[in-house]
Amino acid sequence: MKLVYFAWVRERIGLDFEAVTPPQEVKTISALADWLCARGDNYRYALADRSAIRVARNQTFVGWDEAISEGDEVAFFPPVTGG
Amino acid sequence: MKLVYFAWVRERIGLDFEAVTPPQEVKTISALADWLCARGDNYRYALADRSAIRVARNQTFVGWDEAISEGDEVAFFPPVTGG
Amino acid sequence: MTVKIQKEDFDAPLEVGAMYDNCANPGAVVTFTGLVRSRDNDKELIALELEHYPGMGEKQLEKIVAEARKRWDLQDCLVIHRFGRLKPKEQIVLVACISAHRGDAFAAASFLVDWLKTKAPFWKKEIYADGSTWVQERREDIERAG
Amino acid sequence: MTVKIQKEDFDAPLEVGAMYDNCANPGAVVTFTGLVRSRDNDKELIALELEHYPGMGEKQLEKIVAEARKRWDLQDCLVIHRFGRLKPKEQIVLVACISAHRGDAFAAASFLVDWLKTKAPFWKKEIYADGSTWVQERREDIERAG
Repeated sequence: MKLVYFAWVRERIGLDFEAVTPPQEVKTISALADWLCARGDNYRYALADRSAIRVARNQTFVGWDEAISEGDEVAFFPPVTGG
Repeated sequence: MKLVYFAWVRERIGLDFEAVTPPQEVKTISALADWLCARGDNYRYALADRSAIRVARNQTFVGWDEAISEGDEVAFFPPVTGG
Repeated sequence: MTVKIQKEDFDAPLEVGAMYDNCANPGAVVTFTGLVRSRDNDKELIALELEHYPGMGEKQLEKIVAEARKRWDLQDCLVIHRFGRLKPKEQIVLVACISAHRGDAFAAASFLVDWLKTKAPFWKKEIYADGSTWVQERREDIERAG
Repeated sequence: MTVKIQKEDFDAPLEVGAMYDNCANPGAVVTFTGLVRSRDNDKELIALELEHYPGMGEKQLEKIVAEARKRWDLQDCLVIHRFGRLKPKEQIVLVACISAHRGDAFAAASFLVDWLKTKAPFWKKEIYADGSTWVQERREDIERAG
């Protein structure tokens, strides 16, 4: 599974992207975020306030309870400010 | 007094503009139009349906009951269709 | 704030580019260009003849622009309206509004175009192969301009 | 219908001019150009850094454009969004809509800009002499985009 990070989420985690293999019980994006937070302070710092984070699965906006599967690209980022 | 005509009002009257000296009792644009209609068929043809005509006094939109005076420029034209 | 009534065509990018220098902190530029449509019904238009009221045209455009400046926060705005004989796809009118934020620029540009349709002393005549007709005012335009 | 995400600047008149050929009967052209504002508060901005999500950016822009085409009668439309480091007064975004009538062109352009602000995966960082800050979403933008 490919994880990608943008803006201050990227800066706080310290990575642009990474490949991870979460355990089978991690079935949603919410569970994935919990699993990441357990891996280190940088993830906790970045993902602590979930109301401030938006998520996308395979380049489409989704909710935190979206189911994920192997081979997905999951993105974490702040609310967009383009235009 | 200078009278100016535009679009089909101009075409029906057959003049772009003209100088007139209406009698003193012609005190409003409405009375001026009546006076013009008495002058010939072309004016009656042009000004018959007043709901289809707009008027301006000294280059400002006004109503039919607007008072007029010597030296005014009075314009008769159809509703505008610019833009 | 510029208002022009002219027979010649205009160069929209050049005109809009010239406005930038007047703007301290531009953030949003909205432009509207009105073109001669080749047909509104089954008949092919040969040309549009645009008649205007010289003098009153400029006055009305300036009034409209002053009203827009009162209602919205604009750094600059421009209205150019052509007259004379215009062929399909030729430019008739250009409205451009520059403001800090998009809301003001969109609202002002849209207002200016609506007002042009109902308050600017211009008249359009459509020329077809088999004759010509004066364009009639559209009820929709009157309601839109309020 | 064209969507571009690019680092390079764009030539708005050239881009809009190229759209005319796609239009059978154009009557109204509305463009929006978004520029980098030099200041929103008392501090002078040095630059804006625009980060984007490659791949998802294009997808979202295409979705937004498809939605606009469904809602309004458009003959062509264009969205260009830049990324990278941009200085004050530089162009960030161009939206252009061509339709027969002004109502469709204005509504669609305004809708596209509103949606860009809330649905396109771009993030702005403001660079000042004494540091930098990520721009926060504006509640107003979210409400506007509905």
